[in-house]
Amino acid sequence: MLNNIYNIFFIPEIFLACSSFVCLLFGLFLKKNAFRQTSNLAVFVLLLTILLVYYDSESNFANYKSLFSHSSFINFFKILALLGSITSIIISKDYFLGIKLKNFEIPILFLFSTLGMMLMIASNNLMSMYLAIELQSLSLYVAAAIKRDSISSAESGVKYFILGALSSGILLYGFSLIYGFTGSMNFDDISFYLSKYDNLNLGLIFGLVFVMVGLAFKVSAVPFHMWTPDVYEGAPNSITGFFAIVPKIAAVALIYRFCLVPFENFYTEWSQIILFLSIASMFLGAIAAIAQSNIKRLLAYSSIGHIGYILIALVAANDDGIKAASIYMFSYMIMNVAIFAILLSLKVKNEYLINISDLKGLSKSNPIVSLSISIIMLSMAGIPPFIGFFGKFYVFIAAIEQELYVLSVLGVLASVISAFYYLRIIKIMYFDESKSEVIINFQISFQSKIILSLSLFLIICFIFYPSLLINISASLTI
Amino acid sequence: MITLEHYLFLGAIIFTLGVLGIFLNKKNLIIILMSIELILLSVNINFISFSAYINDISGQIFAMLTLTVAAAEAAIGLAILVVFFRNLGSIEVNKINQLKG
Amino acid sequence: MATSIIFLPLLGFLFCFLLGKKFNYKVYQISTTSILFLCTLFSWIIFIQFINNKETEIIFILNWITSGNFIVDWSIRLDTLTAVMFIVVTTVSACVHLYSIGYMEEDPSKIRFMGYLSLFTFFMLVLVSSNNLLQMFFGWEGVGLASYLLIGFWHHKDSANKAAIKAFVVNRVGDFGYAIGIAGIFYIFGTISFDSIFSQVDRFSEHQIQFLSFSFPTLDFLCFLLFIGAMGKSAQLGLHTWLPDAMEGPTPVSALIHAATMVTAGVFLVARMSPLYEFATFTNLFITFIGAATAIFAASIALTQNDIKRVIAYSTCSQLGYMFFAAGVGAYNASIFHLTTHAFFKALLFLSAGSVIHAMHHEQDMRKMGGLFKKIPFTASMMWIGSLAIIGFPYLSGYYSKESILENAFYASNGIAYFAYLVGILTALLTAFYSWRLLFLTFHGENRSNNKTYDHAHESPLVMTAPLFILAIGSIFSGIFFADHFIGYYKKEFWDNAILLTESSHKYLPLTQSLISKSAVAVGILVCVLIYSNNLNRAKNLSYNLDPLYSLSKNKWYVDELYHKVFVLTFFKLANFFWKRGDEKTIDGLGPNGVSWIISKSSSYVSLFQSGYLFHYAFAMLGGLVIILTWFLYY
Amino acid sequence: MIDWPLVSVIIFLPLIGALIILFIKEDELTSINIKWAALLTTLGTFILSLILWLQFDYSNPSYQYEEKFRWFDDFNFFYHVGVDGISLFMILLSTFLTPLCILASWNNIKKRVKEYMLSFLFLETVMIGMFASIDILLFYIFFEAVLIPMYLIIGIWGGNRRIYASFKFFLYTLLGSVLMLIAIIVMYRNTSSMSIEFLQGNYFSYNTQLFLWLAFFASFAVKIPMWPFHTWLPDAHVEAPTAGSVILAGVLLKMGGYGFIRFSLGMLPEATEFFIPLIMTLSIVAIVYTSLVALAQTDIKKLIAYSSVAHMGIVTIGIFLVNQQGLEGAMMQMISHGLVSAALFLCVGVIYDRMHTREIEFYGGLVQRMPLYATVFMIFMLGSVGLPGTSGFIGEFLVIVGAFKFSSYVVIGAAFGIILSAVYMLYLYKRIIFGTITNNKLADILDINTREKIILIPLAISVILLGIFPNLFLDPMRLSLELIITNYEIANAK
Amino acid sequence: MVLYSLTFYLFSSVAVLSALMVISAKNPVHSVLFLILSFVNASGLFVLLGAEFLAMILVVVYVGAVAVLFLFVVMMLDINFVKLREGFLQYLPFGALLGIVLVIELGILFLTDRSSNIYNNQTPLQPIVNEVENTKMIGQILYTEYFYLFQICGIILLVAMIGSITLTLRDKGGVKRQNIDSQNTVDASKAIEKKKIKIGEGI
Repeated sequence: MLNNIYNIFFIPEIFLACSSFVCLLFGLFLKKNAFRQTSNLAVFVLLLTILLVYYDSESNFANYKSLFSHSSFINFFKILALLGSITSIIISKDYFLGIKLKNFEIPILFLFSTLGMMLMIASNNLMSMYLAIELQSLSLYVAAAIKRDSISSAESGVKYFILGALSSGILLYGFSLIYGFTGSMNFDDISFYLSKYDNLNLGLIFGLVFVMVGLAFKVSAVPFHMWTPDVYEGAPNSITGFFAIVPKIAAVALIYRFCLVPFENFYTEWSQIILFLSIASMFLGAIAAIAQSNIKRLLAYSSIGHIGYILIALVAANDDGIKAASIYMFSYMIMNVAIFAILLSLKVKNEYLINISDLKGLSKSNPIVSLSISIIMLSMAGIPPFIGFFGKFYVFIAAIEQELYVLSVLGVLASVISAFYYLRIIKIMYFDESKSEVIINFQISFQSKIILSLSLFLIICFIFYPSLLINISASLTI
Repeated sequence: MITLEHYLFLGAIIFTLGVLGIFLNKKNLIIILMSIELILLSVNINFISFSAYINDISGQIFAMLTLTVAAAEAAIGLAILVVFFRNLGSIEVNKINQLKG
Repeated sequence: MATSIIFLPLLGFLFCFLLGKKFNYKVYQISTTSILFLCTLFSWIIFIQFINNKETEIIFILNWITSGNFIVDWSIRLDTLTAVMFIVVTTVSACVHLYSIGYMEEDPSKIRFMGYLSLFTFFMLVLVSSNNLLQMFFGWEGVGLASYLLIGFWHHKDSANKAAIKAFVVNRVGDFGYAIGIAGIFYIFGTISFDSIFSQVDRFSEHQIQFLSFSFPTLDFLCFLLFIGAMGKSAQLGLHTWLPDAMEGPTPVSALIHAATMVTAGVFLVARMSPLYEFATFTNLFITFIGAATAIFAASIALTQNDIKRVIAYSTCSQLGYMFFAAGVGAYNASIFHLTTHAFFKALLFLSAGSVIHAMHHEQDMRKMGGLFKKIPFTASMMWIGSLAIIGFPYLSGYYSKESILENAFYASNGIAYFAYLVGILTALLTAFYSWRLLFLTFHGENRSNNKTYDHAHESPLVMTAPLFILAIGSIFSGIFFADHFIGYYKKEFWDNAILLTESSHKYLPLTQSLISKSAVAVGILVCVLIYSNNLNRAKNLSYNLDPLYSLSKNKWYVDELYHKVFVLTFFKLANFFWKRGDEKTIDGLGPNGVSWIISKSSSYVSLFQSGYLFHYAFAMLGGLVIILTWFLYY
Repeated sequence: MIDWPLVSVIIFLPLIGALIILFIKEDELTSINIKWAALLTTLGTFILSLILWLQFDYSNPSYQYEEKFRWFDDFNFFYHVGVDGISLFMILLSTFLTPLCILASWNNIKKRVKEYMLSFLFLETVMIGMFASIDILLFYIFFEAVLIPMYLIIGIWGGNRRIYASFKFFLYTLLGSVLMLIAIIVMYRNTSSMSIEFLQGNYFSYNTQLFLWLAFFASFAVKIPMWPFHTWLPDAHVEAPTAGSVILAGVLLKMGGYGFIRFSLGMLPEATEFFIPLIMTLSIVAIVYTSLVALAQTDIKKLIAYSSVAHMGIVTIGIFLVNQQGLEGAMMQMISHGLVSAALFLCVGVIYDRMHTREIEFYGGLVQRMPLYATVFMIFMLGSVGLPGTSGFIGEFLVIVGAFKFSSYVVIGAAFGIILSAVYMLYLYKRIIFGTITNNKLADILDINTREKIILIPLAISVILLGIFPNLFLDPMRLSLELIITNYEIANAK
Repeated sequence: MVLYSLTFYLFSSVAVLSALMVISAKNPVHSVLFLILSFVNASGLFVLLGAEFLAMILVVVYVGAVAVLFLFVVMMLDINFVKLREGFLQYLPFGALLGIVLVIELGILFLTDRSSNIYNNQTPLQPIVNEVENTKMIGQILYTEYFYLFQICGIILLVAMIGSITLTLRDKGGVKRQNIDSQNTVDASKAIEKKKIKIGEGI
């Protein structure tokens, strides 16, 4: 492609940024149905962005490349994040309308946050990384607190914000150390600088630790996970859905890239941290979820657990690991989309469903829904033949390729523990006899229905034609 | 003779104070926000001293960006705080525990 | 013909079993009985062929199991031993079938009963005609099953069910040995069909086998294992407890299974494996000892029992002891001979007893009988014939066989044989005593039953008396007719290779010994007459004066109680212990339940950790940071 | 040979049936259409699997009817199915028992018939698929997928403590099998192959073998189950509905034995050699211990469940004897146990349907009212006891014969089980069937009806058939087992 | 040199002390003021390091805008300050321990020999006098090399703005706003409507 000035708008991020402004103005000047229209436009914009990412050719405008990198891995995760964004906007639309939260700013915030995520995934420089993270987080902080008249929403906003700010402070401190001890901000330069040394000096190790802690917060790895359950619980369900689906994708991509690009040669150092985070996340995610009665908290812990597995693949740090991470993230996204599509449409006594025990009797009144939930749960638990199994499977392949036997064994043990609470949900739906006839409404818009059936289809039928995804993910380079 | 280490150590102390401010504070959310500012300040000190030491301007750029972001963060933080205050009528950190378990 | 002998009863059984309710019950009774008589006819034809020195014949039917070199066929081995057993089994069985028609007249499940009898006969025939150990085991367990079914035939009676289980389980204990024995034989010989085993015996006479970290002479060891099986089936001392209890079954069953046929399977086994046993020096001593001990032990109990069937049951036990010590000293032919004669007279005794019981409306206690001779003279005379046969009254069948056993014991080189001989004589004395006691109590003296029963006592119908008659003929004449072939002049030609014959020529007891043995019987009779001839007071006084001994005998030496305490109770206690303590407390408690308890506890603990307070969260984050930093600092 | 993909058809036919059922409208009262659809599908599957047997080439020790497609592009994972002598009868067992299960649930499943039938059809697919797969990952997928329908069957249609039991079942077996997953991946890493055939010829280093062996052991020992991993079994059996127990006992337990033969013996011979003493010890403990525990039970199903553990102890002994008699005995014992214990559970189901209790105390004297039932029950009881002439005998005896070569202690242990099995089974039979009816509620209990006859009589016939013509079953499996033994011996001779 | 050191120590000690006061002052207003003090001192340090532009921005933007915003909010929210002070000491031991450990560890990093390989020569840190002054240098690089970052900063600020407005702006229903467009396009005929009113009734 020629370096035509107009081509700059075909850079997905730039396109997205500009379109976000358009959306903002569009929403601002709409009188009626501002929320719905803006959402639709946002979806449209994001779809276009996906196309742009997909057909992306390398373009190098004005130092763009020194800040943002470009690779198949990045594109894959970008598309994943965009898909997640699109689906979560679609599935949450009705919910927002249902709870009368009709600020058109919400899709705009989602757009900006998605933009931040795309930048995060692509960032190739400490500065761009930091700014991208902040762009993403700030939008999310606002989103968490968006239900202004709800205490829990505000509380989740406060918690998310303060802990998030703390974490970015820590992250930033780490950046400063890395910058100071390597003298550069660019990943490639850092990598080049470090390639001269056999082992890291203490300053860099400290920097690495600080950065890792900051990133661990973003992916909500134990012990930096504590915001996750609270924020998931407090935020409106649809926002929680977005939280669960999208930011993790970007954060995971980022932590992968950060470990594997600048610190590629210092595997021993960061792998220790990741190992610790991974084990702690898997087990805490599995154990803590057992005591939950709120389904959003449960999903929060479940996502913490999932992060543990993804980090296993990072510890493996080989091509298989990257493949595993992309497959796992894909399955994770699909499963979360599916489960939130359902949760955002389920009403018990005219309240959106929150307590797990309210699922009681669902299998009688809505057999298809409960079947879907069961399938998603089994998939999350990693029971074949559903997609969740393959995510875990590839992770363990990667781990064993690296001879991480103990870690793998711990991983499967944790998966057994976590299977317990997934099963508990199935149990509540199917095994528990509901005493009184509780009316559970399942109202779902046509679009969400399509999303839901598509994701269920992927969960179930992945096994029949896995090569599509697997070939893509196998070809990813970081 | 003042060397880089002095600045860095200063940064470290302010960083620690900021961090302490976050979790020693039981009552006032605003102090926490200010602690965050302190953390960012310490980072800036680090950046600028490194920048001066290795004679590389990008550190200062980073510090500037950080400042910007810090401002944005402060704005959003305060907005959230206000929302919270409106709901609860208080900004006591102690009272923020509806969500737990 | 041999095939049809075996399978006809099975056909009879299947006819009853599958088409059980299609026809009138008489159809089944008649068909099964006539099938059995047909079998009997065939058996006698075959037997006569063997008397005329027919060659051993093996009829192959079907390959049963092939697993590696473990190859077992369904086949029939037709030799003298089989032929002898055929006549014993079919004759007694036919009689019992016929008898049952009358005896079970009032029972609602006649068809089932006939079916079981036929089934039993089938299994017994399979047992005796098998050409390998496993098929024999099939028959062996099959008769056990039939016995189980028939003992528990009156399944509404709890005691019957208990007895049935006891019989089966005790037999299983024996089979435990038998099964291991078969496995051992296969291990050593690489085959379990008789001819191939016997042809290799010589090679292993010095061979040693390792078992449970001990070294044993191979053949001794294997024979010992097989003998454990035989002990169980033939109710030898230690595993005898089931036999008396088995009398809970209907009397024809006792006659057929627990007197004439099944219980002798052990003897048959030893005889069948005689080429092997010949090399098992130690085991032979053991067999002799056990046989002798059982003989006297059972006889001692029979002295004091009051149940008419139990007396006969113990008597059976005791007679089986005779057979075993005969086998132990190597006189397999004598043993089989006694088996044959015993089958006749013991079946006769049982059926007569059944007839008595039938007459007395299912009263079995001899104390409530007496003076029945007048009422049922035919039965009583049959009983007399049987009793005389068993005590060895000259020229009746028992005389020949028992005498020959004693002779063999006397002349045997076996170290323990002399002991056995003495015991044999003593037992003969006791046998005489209890047999006569039975006769006195039942048929003579004054009537002790209530008058109504007594008045109604009547002679049994023809279907019951005819078998008695047939068996009585057997009891009287089988000795005279067969002695030459079994133990006498023609035995070499007769037995051919069916069993091992050790002694070269027949020897009679020295005159003094002969007199001693005969006088022992006489003494027994005399004592009995003294005690029981007039009334029972003398007996009562005597029992009072000899109390410890009397109680010991009356209570069967407390073996049942001992077993109950040592095995049954222990097992149940252990079972409960394993279940409650082991499974529920330990395995579940520490395993799945324990782990899930820990996890759920830690889950709530972790929830507690998630306090909701910001400063806690921040503290945790910082803590994590500092821990990681510290780790790297000191790493 | 047949040139259409017979095995795949057999595997997926039930699934297709399930899809059809999915679209049959559930009739509130009887759901008769659904039941018939399920029954016909399973019967069709059974008939097809009989073709499998009839066309089976006895002289070929390796897999037949092979189908192989590349599945995953990035690693050597194939859809690779086929049947050899070992899996043939496992498949037959599955296809044979499933229609019976459907029939057995004809009337007693009243709620959610549709889901029930779906579960069973799915279960059948998965079971067959597991036994037919030649690819180790495919095996694993099916192996784990079994948990799903079984979990539902126990949990939805089970007894009072069904939730405890279903969780215990699921998590316990999952715990075992995830370790197997690790082992599978390690194998793949070392060989770049997932073909069972290939892996059986491959020799891993000794230490690797030990670890792999332990991982597989964790999975199969739980599944089979071996002492002390057996405690899920009584719970699951007791709480499952009749048909669930039937499948559980009839087929699922065999998965463990099958796995031991295929993986432990076939792929890890040296480690197997090392661990044989452990297996033997556990098996003997299992036999004696669980037999005794069975004796103390007050619940009929629990008793049978414990007896299953004991019988499976014989199976493990047989397998790890690694000789012709032992292995064939173990296979026979598995088939026999599949029939006998399934039948026993069906028998329990018959009276449970009528009285809704499984307490032994409650019953007694059933023979007075249910003579036919008593007879059939008797046959199965004898099969369980291992009476010669029934299927149970062949397996047990072959194992004892095989064990004599190995160790006398094992022989004693195995044979001891034979005594004890007689004790507890007869004791059970006596308490339920014999005696007089003391419980008034039993006064007008009905004997088995035609449907129940249709279920039980084929089982009875096959139990006896197996006892009298075991070669019918031994012949096809012989060469396949020989192959495994040969490989094992070659490996250990090195 | 000495002066440099002295200035450094002055600025840094005040910065540290005021930072301490920020987190420990009883009155949030004092906290804000101390924060400002701290920032001002830090900006002094920046000057010492030769980063004049940043020093200025820090004072102008931070003190001028952010800190004042804080102050504004503190004042706006009517909070019982004394009560808010309670419980500070409760977790102090743990917190102090953690803080001390952190400082010590960072101290080890910065003050011991093993720490680095980039500054084994103890060169004094002084402003470097360049041909291009600091502000210009920043400007040169910021709008070229880091142009995108600059834009992202803008977006971040936009987001912050949107966020703050969304969260805090209360759109009270019923507030009438002037709509010039509609006023201008109003049709005279529609502006006035005649109605006949019956007697004794309202409209």
